[in-house]
Parts: sequence; structure tokens; C-alpha cells
Amino acid sequence: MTESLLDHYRVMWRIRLFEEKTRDLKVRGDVSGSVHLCIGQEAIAAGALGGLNRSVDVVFSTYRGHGYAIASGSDLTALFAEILGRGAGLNGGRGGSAYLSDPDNNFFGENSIVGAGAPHAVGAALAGLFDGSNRVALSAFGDGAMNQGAVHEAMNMAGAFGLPVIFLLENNRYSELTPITAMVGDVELYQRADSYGFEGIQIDGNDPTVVLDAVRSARDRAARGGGPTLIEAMTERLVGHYVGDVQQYRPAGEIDDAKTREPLVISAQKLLVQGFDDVELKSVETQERDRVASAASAALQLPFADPATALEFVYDS
Amino acid sequence: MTESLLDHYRVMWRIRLFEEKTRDLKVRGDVSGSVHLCIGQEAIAAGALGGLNRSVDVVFSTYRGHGYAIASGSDLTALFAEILGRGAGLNGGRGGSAYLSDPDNNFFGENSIVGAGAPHAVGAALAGLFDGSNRVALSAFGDGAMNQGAVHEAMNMAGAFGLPVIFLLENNRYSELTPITAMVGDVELYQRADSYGFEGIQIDGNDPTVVLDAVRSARDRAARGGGPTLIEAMTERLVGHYVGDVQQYRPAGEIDDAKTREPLVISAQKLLVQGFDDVELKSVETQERDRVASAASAALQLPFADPATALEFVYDS
Amino acid sequence: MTAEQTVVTYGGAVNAALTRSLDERTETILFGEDVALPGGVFGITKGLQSSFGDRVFDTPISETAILGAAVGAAMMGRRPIVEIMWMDFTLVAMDQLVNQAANVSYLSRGNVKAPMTVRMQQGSQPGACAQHSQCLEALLTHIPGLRVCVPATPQDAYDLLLAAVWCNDPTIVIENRNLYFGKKVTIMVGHDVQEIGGSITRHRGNDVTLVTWGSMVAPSLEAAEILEIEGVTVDVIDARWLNPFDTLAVCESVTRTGRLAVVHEATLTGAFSSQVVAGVVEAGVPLVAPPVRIGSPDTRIPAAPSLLGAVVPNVSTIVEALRRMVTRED
Amino acid sequence: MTAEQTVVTYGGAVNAALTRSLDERTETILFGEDVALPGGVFGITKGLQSSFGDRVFDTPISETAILGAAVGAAMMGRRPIVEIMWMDFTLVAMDQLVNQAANVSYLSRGNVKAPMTVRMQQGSQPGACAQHSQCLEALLTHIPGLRVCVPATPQDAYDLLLAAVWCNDPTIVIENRNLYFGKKVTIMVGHDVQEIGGSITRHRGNDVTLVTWGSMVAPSLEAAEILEIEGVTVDVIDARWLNPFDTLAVCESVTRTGRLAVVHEATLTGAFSSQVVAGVVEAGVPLVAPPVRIGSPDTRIPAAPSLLGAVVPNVSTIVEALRRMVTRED
Ligand SMILES: Cc1ncc(C[n+]2csc(CCOP(=O)(O)OP(=O)(O)O)c2C)c(N)n1
Ligand SMILES: Cc1ncc(C[n+]2csc(CCOP(=O)(O)OP(=O)(O)O)c2C)c(N)n1
Ligand SMILES: [Mg+2]
Ligand SMILES: [Mg+2]
Repeated sequence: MTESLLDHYRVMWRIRLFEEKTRDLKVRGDVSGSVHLCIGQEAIAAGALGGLNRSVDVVFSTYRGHGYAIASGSDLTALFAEILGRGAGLNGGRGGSAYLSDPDNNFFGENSIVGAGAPHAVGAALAGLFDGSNRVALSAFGDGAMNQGAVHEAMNMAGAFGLPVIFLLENNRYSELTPITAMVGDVELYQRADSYGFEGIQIDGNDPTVVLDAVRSARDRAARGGGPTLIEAMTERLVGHYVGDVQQYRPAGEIDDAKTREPLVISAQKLLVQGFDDVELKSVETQERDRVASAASAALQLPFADPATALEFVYDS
Repeated sequence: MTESLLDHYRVMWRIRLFEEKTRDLKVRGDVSGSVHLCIGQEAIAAGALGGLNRSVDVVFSTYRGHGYAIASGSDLTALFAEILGRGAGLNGGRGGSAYLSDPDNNFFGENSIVGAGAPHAVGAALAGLFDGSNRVALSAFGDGAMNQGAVHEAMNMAGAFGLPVIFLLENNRYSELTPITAMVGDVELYQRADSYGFEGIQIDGNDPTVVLDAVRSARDRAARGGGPTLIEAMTERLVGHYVGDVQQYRPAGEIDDAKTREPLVISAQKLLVQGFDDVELKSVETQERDRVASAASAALQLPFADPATALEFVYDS
Repeated sequence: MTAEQTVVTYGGAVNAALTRSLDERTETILFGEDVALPGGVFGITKGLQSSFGDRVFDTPISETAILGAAVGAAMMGRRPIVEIMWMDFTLVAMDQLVNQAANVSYLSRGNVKAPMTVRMQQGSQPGACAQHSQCLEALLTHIPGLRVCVPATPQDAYDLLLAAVWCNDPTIVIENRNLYFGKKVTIMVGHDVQEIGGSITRHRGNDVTLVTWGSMVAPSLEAAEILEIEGVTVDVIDARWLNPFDTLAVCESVTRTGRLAVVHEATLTGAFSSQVVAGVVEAGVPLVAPPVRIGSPDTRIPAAPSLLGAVVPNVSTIVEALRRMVTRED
Repeated sequence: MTAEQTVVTYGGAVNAALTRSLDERTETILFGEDVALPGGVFGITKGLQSSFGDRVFDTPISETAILGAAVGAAMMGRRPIVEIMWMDFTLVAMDQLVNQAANVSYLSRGNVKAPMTVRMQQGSQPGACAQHSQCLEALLTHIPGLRVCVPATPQDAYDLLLAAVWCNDPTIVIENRNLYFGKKVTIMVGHDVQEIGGSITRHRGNDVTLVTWGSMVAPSLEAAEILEIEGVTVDVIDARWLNPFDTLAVCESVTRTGRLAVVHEATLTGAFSSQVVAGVVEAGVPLVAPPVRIGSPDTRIPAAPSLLGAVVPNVSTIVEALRRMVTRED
């Protein structure tokens, strides 16, 4: 069953509001450690999960991955709890904002080493050739990660073996504080797929329907044995690289401009054209705001991770 | 001054005979450790050095690099001595066959980690932007190395910064014992340069004149600030990956076929067309055979590296 | 499978363990550079692709992708066995072991595992260059979350590898190419797979405890024989597993002998021997002489045999060091 | 340059040393991720690009290319200073340090050098994930050919970095981001650049020798103050340089105190502390109590502050361990 734009709109609001709440919690000191928000990039996670077969497919993201957890269906309270260092967090507080995962929802997690998750997706896809799952593995990463050896090796291997991997490149134009245009000789990153012998496409990453369609057709091809796809989803970060980044490096007006074409704005416009009215859209937002707020409050009530458990599970036995 | 085909023919014989002698020395037990011969690939080193400005340009090769040392002008006795573990070897016997260098001749050496020399060439080129040398750096490596993260990162950085680097890919169709065609999704490796925003070309790597021309024009472009070039020189290994490799993995007839188009054969044919006669060509071979033989005998007379020196120069002081 | 005897080299024992793993654990897959069609640069994986088909395959020269794919496949429930041709090459891909494989169980509180086995071989050989000669076990024994073993005999090459494959932690098996083609010996195969861990005392004595592993087991045993003639008896403990390390056996022996020597091929500063020494003295085991560590001096490893001979410990350096130790007055 | 005083944070001291290096050593170039235009993720390199132009530049996220380019540029006679943002990230590029940089001098018998400086910072911080929290100095102190220092104070952040830049060996400067934004203190700048090596005794005592470095210097000093009130006096040696390590100073102190404790943030097994302990006991320095190593237990590093607090040593864990040590009867 295909998700409708309204479904996406809801998920995107959920992500947006989750991220805003996380920022607030960080600013007021409830969250320790770096937090990387995906504000402005919600359409990619929301659309991508819609294009997968969620019962078998698996997702690997980066530290900027709260949106993937949410779109994968993670419990919001457990997600907040993780970020807040609570024992009931998705990972018992061990991962934190930048390294969380939710294997029960096939989200094999964030990764805080740039590019390091791409080979995991290759391995997950490989595994699927033997375990009968017909799994497709999706690896999401940023533009800057394209310059990391791990991503190259992963793409080459996936291409050589024709593996069912979707490489989802979220091009938000910056790698931390540095514009990607200065760090590559050819800015059309999707074209790198040619080198590896598979298809690369560039899409509007702010439209969840476009993302869904691209991921779905990549998934179909992969499941048919047609090999990997590189999808370059163009988007923009509406916030800093991390909470607290003052973004002096961004040209004046860039973010304001971006706000005119950000996912929630263009989806709302389309939904209005489809016949929904402001009240209906507003009620989506309100419902999600409530949902996020109550998850955050619930998480804040939870006890901090128990220090006595800190040394458990380093090894299997 | 451009080297003539006869000059190349001489250098190629020197390399060939050096390699054959090295093989003999290995087989009869005078050489310890792995030896990787460039028999069949001599035109690349010979042609490449002809295309560089040897007073400033620098070369980085792989373990299959005796040809680069010879084409760079290394003393044959010192080269044999190195391979034979003698104190008077190019590196005092510390490097051996697979990790030797001759900085006095701008040969910054072999490297036995696949792909690891490519970033060094990037750094050498970078250095040239600051030291007034207008140096061009050449990095030679194999087809298999194209799948190593280091080569990707080096090419991307060189492309992004427009650095004067020549990436010289010796495609001998095998990575050790495995055909490259099985290990990439697109066998046209030179096309990867597109991704990095610079030019890639594929050439006949068995013709030294073709190699020289390609390297020279890449050098000219690089020196003019036109950035890097990837040259894919197609060639064939007429021998095993290492001395002793029985090559069961190679299809019957492959090597015999290759012998009909190998560098010495096609250069001899061209020289005959140019008006040289068999006697002249034979005399080149004979002179080089004598030169190599006497270098080897001289090297065999030299004392083994002095154990008392084994711990010197780990640090500067 | 029934227990039986077979006559194999160390390399053959590795092959037998891989065969059994692929046979009994259908979730295993085996991959690496040149391992499938050519059967490995050392021939160790010969015949496996023809026996097990697609489950055994060659890879590009991409150590990060190899190890990373192993992590990903392991997370999905496969039990990958991969080969890194030389331990020196792990250095291009350490991230996948340290930041990735080692974190899987901890981060997920045991809900996800990375039951992968990484075979590699290390050590020097005359003529091998400085990038193909290092003993780097200390880089991995410092990493919580990884298991590390160093089999020294054909029997252990078989048993430890099986234990590694059966184990649910990411486990590194460090072989040694000098041992691959040693003489054929009779080993037991087909018996129950052992748990990871546990040392083995290969020679008994009361004067000195010598702890060693890998390539230095054989010279240490030779040294023990020589010293025995001189009246000095040595407990030679082949540690086998560096993680988990058999501290108990070592401390028990040192309690008896009062003297500790640790012998390995790796360069000395920060080698795993320093951990062994520290472990014993921290435990307060009384010593009658200062402990001695015998390894390569802190140098890069030269290719020339004459130079290499001045670097790597051998029977006589071990004998001399132990002689000095037992005659020393404190 | 004339010696003078200035008031800076640790981060400011790093900046001052970089400024001086770029100024006085025209063969220096400085590069890394986000170091130039943005001035570094921690602002440590602020202002350098505007002062030194093209000699300071940003790079792609390519640690292998960064370190490899440093090796290549250094071989050509430049004196590159590069930043790896987190020590954890060196793991994607260890090859360029271990197999490449470390071999340059040895292989060429000193004819070619790799006078490069690699700055990085390490350690845990509440909320930092397991891939941004490790203390990995032991991976580099085991590598012959590399130099390693761990400055703990603003003065040392300045002096050690300059010594590293001036030194002709590839030198790793391991900073700590918890120290960057500490309080401003008065330091000397502009004096002669020091040689590499040499520890500093930051607190004097006769009962215990405590060797430490990096993030554990400050808590160790606090612990020493507390113990002093209880009548236990501690020699606190800030090792500063792990390679070359000041074995002499440590042995001299232990000879006096008879007790050795080593304190660091890294996980214990195979940590550099084991080398320190082994070095002292091998030297035969008599001890009145078993040596004690205080570090993080062998675990991955958790993000949650409550969990992290149970892992990383602090003033009270140090005090307690030393108390146990001095009251112990042997
Ligand atoms: C191997 C490695 N190098 C550097 C970093 C530091 N770092 C974290 S995020 C980041 C930028 C990544 O940019 P991009 O891939 O575009 O992703 P984005 O943050 O824009 O989503 C960098 C350099 C890291 N985490 N890992
Ligand atoms: C990082 C690394 N991985 C693997 C090896 C082992 N190895 C040595 S040569 C080689 C094949 C390289 O093939 P190619 O790049 O085509 O060069 P060729 O030998 O054909 O000249 C391999 C895999 C290595 N030396 N370094
Ligand atoms: Mg980005
Ligand atoms: Mg090749």
C-alpha cells in the first residue's frame, strides 16, 4: 500500500517537531553531547521508508538519523529516552543522539563515522542472497561522505556483485562547515554511479513523493537482481551542522531562501492543491505536536541509565 | 629533448633483462622474499619517464616497480644489491624488491600497500604549489588498486584542488590472481576520472611512444594548472603475479597471445619500419644484456647488509 | 561429525576447519581477496569454492568493504569468515573492526551480534618488506569487544579457528605464514568445538614461566629443551588466546617459578607482553627476578635477511635472556 | 621572536603555536577538515587562513588522503601540520601513519624524512557516542618510527606542539577537547622551541609515584592534594611525551617512593600504562606494593552520562586506589 502525501506530511511533521523538541532539550541542558538535526531534510527519510518493503528491508543512516528512526517506526518515547540518556532508551542510553539503532524496526542504526555504514549495507544485502529474505539494504549518507574511501569501496563492491543496495545520498550541500562544491572536482555526485556500473539519479529531496518513487523503483530493480542505485536527493539543512553551530560560514539569505522550498512548505502547497484545507493540515501538525510533546515528557520521567549496567554486553558471554 | 623509440627500446630491454635476471636470482635462491616482475609492462615505465620533466617531477610506484627505478636512472648494481639484501643496495637492503626507492633520481619509491602511494603523489604535488618547483607528481598503480579507498580519496582530492598529478593506471587485467573484470561493475576504469572532474584516457600501454605522448600531454596540462589526468594504460603481465605463481587461473593461450603484442615485439616491428635493421636491434639487446649481467655480478660480490646497522634511522635523532 | 585423526600441515588444518565450518554452520559465508577461485595466495582456502559454491567468493581489493560487509552480514545473522591477506593490511580498515564490529553487541545490549571471524596472518620472513612484516596483535588486544587468538600448531589452527567461528563475538584469528607449510602432523578433527579461551602449557618446569604465542612458540620450546640440559626447567605457556587471556594459568605458574619471561615477535614497546607483565605484577605475584620481555627491538622491519636476523628473537636470544635471568642475583 | 607572557586557554595556546609555526617555519602548511575557512570545529585554527592564506586550507572528508598527502608533502621537504578531527577517525587511515609515515626515514636511511605533525584530540565527554570517545594512544605508542605526545596544560599545548612541528619525525600530538575551553592562564610564548621528550613532575611526594598524561593530569593532581591532607604524598609525573618516554624520571621517582600508579582514561588491557609498569619492573626497581593501573575498564564507551560516570576514572577512583595501595600490607 502506497503512503499518501498526507501520510508523509504527518511523518515529516513528526520528525520536524521531534527535532525541534530535541533542540529545545539540548539547549536547556537535558541532552549531553552533540546533536545533529535533520530539519529541512525530513522528506528523504519519510519518502525513503515508504519506498521500501519494511518487513524485510533494512536501513543504515548517519548521526543525522533521528528521521530514519522515526520513519522506521521507532517509539518516540524510547527515542527521546535514548537521547536523554535514560535506561529505557532504544539502546539503553549507550548510543545517544548520534549512534542509536532500532533493530526491531529494521533500522540498523546511525553511524558516527562518516561513510562507515555503507559497507554494512553491502553486507546486509549480501546476507540476503543466502538467507532467503530477498532483502534490500538502504544506506543513507551525506554529500561529504562521497569522498570517504569506505563509500567508494562499498559502491564498487555492490556494483561488481550487482547487490540489492540503495545508496541514498542526502546532498545538503555542506559537510559540517564546508561547502561540498569546494571539495569535489565535479559537483554532480550522482554521476559517480556510472563508474561503478550502476544507475545514479538526482532528485528533489524535498518532495517525499519524489523520494518514495525513486526509492521504490530502485528497490524494484534491486529485488529483480538489477543491482544497486545511487539516488542523490538534493536538499538543504535549515539548521546548523550540530545544535549550537552558529553557521557564520553560510551566505546571508541562504537559509531564508531554503525555507521557501522546504519539505513541509511544498507538501502543504501540494496538499492544498489536492483539496485538503488549512484546518486539516493544521490538525496534522497539532496531533503530531501533542504526540511528540507527550513522548518527550514521558521520556523525561524515565530514570537515567543504571551505572551498574555500564559494563554489560561488551561480549556475548 | 624527446626520447626516440630506439631509446625506449633500449630502456625496455634493460628492464626486461633486469627482471629476467632477478627471476633467475630468485629461482636459484639468491633473493629472499616476494618478487613482482613487470615483464610485459616495460613500455609504461619507459614511456612515462620520457614524458616527465625529470629534473623536478617525482614518481611513486607499486611493488611492481623495478621498471620505474630503471627508467628513473637508478644504478643497476645498487638496484640488484637492494634486491639481494646487500648493504650497498639503494636502501641498504632495508626495502628489498617490493619497497625500494631512489630519491636521488626522484623515484620516491615502491609501495607494498595497494593504493597507498596515490595520496603521496597528491602531497608531492601540493608541496610543489609552495616550494616553487612546479613539480608534477606521477602515481603508478594497478587495476586492482582502483578499488581501494586510498586511490579514490587521492583522486578526489587532486580533482577538487586541481593538483598537478598524473594517475597512471597499469591495467594488466589481474589483481594478483583475480581478473579485474569480475571485481568492478564497469570495466572502463579510465572513465572514473569523470567522477572526479578531470580527464581520463585509455591508451595502448604496450607502446612506449603512446605512453610518452599521453604522459607528456598530461604533464603539460598539469603544469599549466589544468589539474590531474588518469591514464589507463592497457597491458598484460607475461609472468605470474610473483615469481613462483603458477597462474592456473589464467586461460590457456592468454599469455601466448599476449606475447604477440608485447612491448618489445611491437617496438621492434616499428623500428624495423623506421629503417633500423635486425643487427642494430640485436646489438641494443646485447649491450643491455651485458650491462645487466655485469651489474648483477657486481652486486653479488657486495657484502650483505651489516646487522650492526639494523636499528639505525628509525628516528631522526 | 565423529572425532578422528588426520595428518595435515598448519595450512591444511586451517582448511579443514574452514571446510567443517562451511559444512556444519550453514550461515557461514567466506570471502576475501583471491580466496575463492584461486584458493588463496597461500592456497589455504583451496577447494572451498568448488565444495561450497557461491558461499565462497572473491572480493575486490577493498579491505574496508570486506570487513564492513562482514559486519553488515553478521548483523543480519550470517556468520562471515573473511580473510585479510596480511595483518599489515588491516591498517587501511581498522575502523571496521574497532569502531564498527566491536560496538555491535554493546550498543544493542546484546540484541544484535557480530559473529564474524577475521583470519589474517602476520610476521616477518626474510626479504619481506617493512609493510609485510609486522606483528600487530597489540593493536587489537587493546580493543574491548574483539576476541583475538594466535594459533601456533596445526591442532590449534584447527581448534581455535572453529572456536572463533562458533563464537558470537567478532573474533580475530592471527595465523603465521611461516607456519603454513611446516611439516604434516597428526591432529584430531571432528570433536566438539571448543569454547574460546584457554592457554596450553607445552613444556613443564619450575624455574621460569615463559609465556609466548604464535611464531615464538617453537623457538621457545627449543630454548626450553636447551636450558633443561643446563638444569634450568621452564614452564612454556602457549597463551593461544590473547583475549580472553588466561591470566590464571600464568599467575599460577609464576607463583611456582617466581620468574616471568614473555616472548613474542612484535616490537617491544607497548607490545602485549607489557600487559602480561603488568597483569602478573599487579596481581601481586611475588617474583625472585625482574620479569623479562623478549621481542623485536623498536624498529621498522628490514627486508635483508642479515638485518632481519638482528631484529627478530630466536632460540639463542631466548636462551641467553633466560640464562641471565636465572643467574641474576637480586 | 622574544619570550613573553600571554593569557590563553589550552585551545588558544594551540592556536598560538600554530601561528608561530606558520610564521617562523615557512615550509609549514596546515590542512584538514573544516580547519581553514570555518577555523576548525572547535575554533582552534581560527584566523590562520586569513593570516597565512593558501598555506592553510580545507580538505574533503578523506583522512587517508589527508595523512597520505602529508606524508608526500613531507617527503618533498614541506612540514605539514594536519588535523584529524577526532582520534577515533585515524582508524580509517592508520595505514598512512604506520605503514607509510613511520617507514620514511628508516627505509631511506635518513635521506628522506617525514617531518609531519598530526594533531588530533581524543577522550570521552558526556553524551559523546562510542565512536567519538576512545583514548587510543596505545595504538600509536606501539609503532616504531612515530613520536607521540599528550599535552595536558596550555603551556604544554604550546610547547609540545612547537616541538612536534620542529621535529623531523612524524609526530602525533594528542589533544583533548575537554581541555580546549578551560580557563585562561598565563603562559610563556616566544621562547626557544624545546626538543621533543621529557616529563614534568607537577606535584612532589615520597609515598607514591603517579604517572599520568592528558585528561587525567588534573584529576590526579586533585587526588594528590586530597591525599596530602591525609598524610600521603604523591609524586605526580605528567609524562607529556609517550614516545620518547621519560623512563629515567619515572624510575628515579619509583626508586624513592617504592610505589607506582599509572592513571589514564584509556581502557586498561594493553593500555600504555602496561608498558610503563613493565618498564619499571623490568628495570628491577624495587617496589613495596604491587603497581596499580587506573583507567577505564575494558568496555565500549557509553553515551549516557550516568553510564560514562561508571567508566572513566575520576578524582575519587584515583584517591581510593592510592589509599588502598599505601595501606596494603605485603
Ligand atoms: C571518518 C570521519 N571523518 C570525519 C568525521 C567528522 N564529521 C562528522 S559529520 C561530518 C560532515 C559530513 O558531511 P556529510 O557527509 O555531507 O553529511 P551531513 O552532516 O551533511 O549530513 C564530518 C566531517 C567523522 N565523523 N568521521
Ligand atoms: C591494502 C592491500 N591489500 C591487499 C594487498 C595484497 N596485494 C598485493 S598486490 C595485489 C594485487 C594488486 O593488483 P593491481 O592493483 O592490479 O596491481 P598489479 O599487481 O596487477 O600490478 C594485492 C591484492 C596489499 N598489498 N595491500
Ligand atoms: Mg552534507
Ligand atoms: Mg593488475
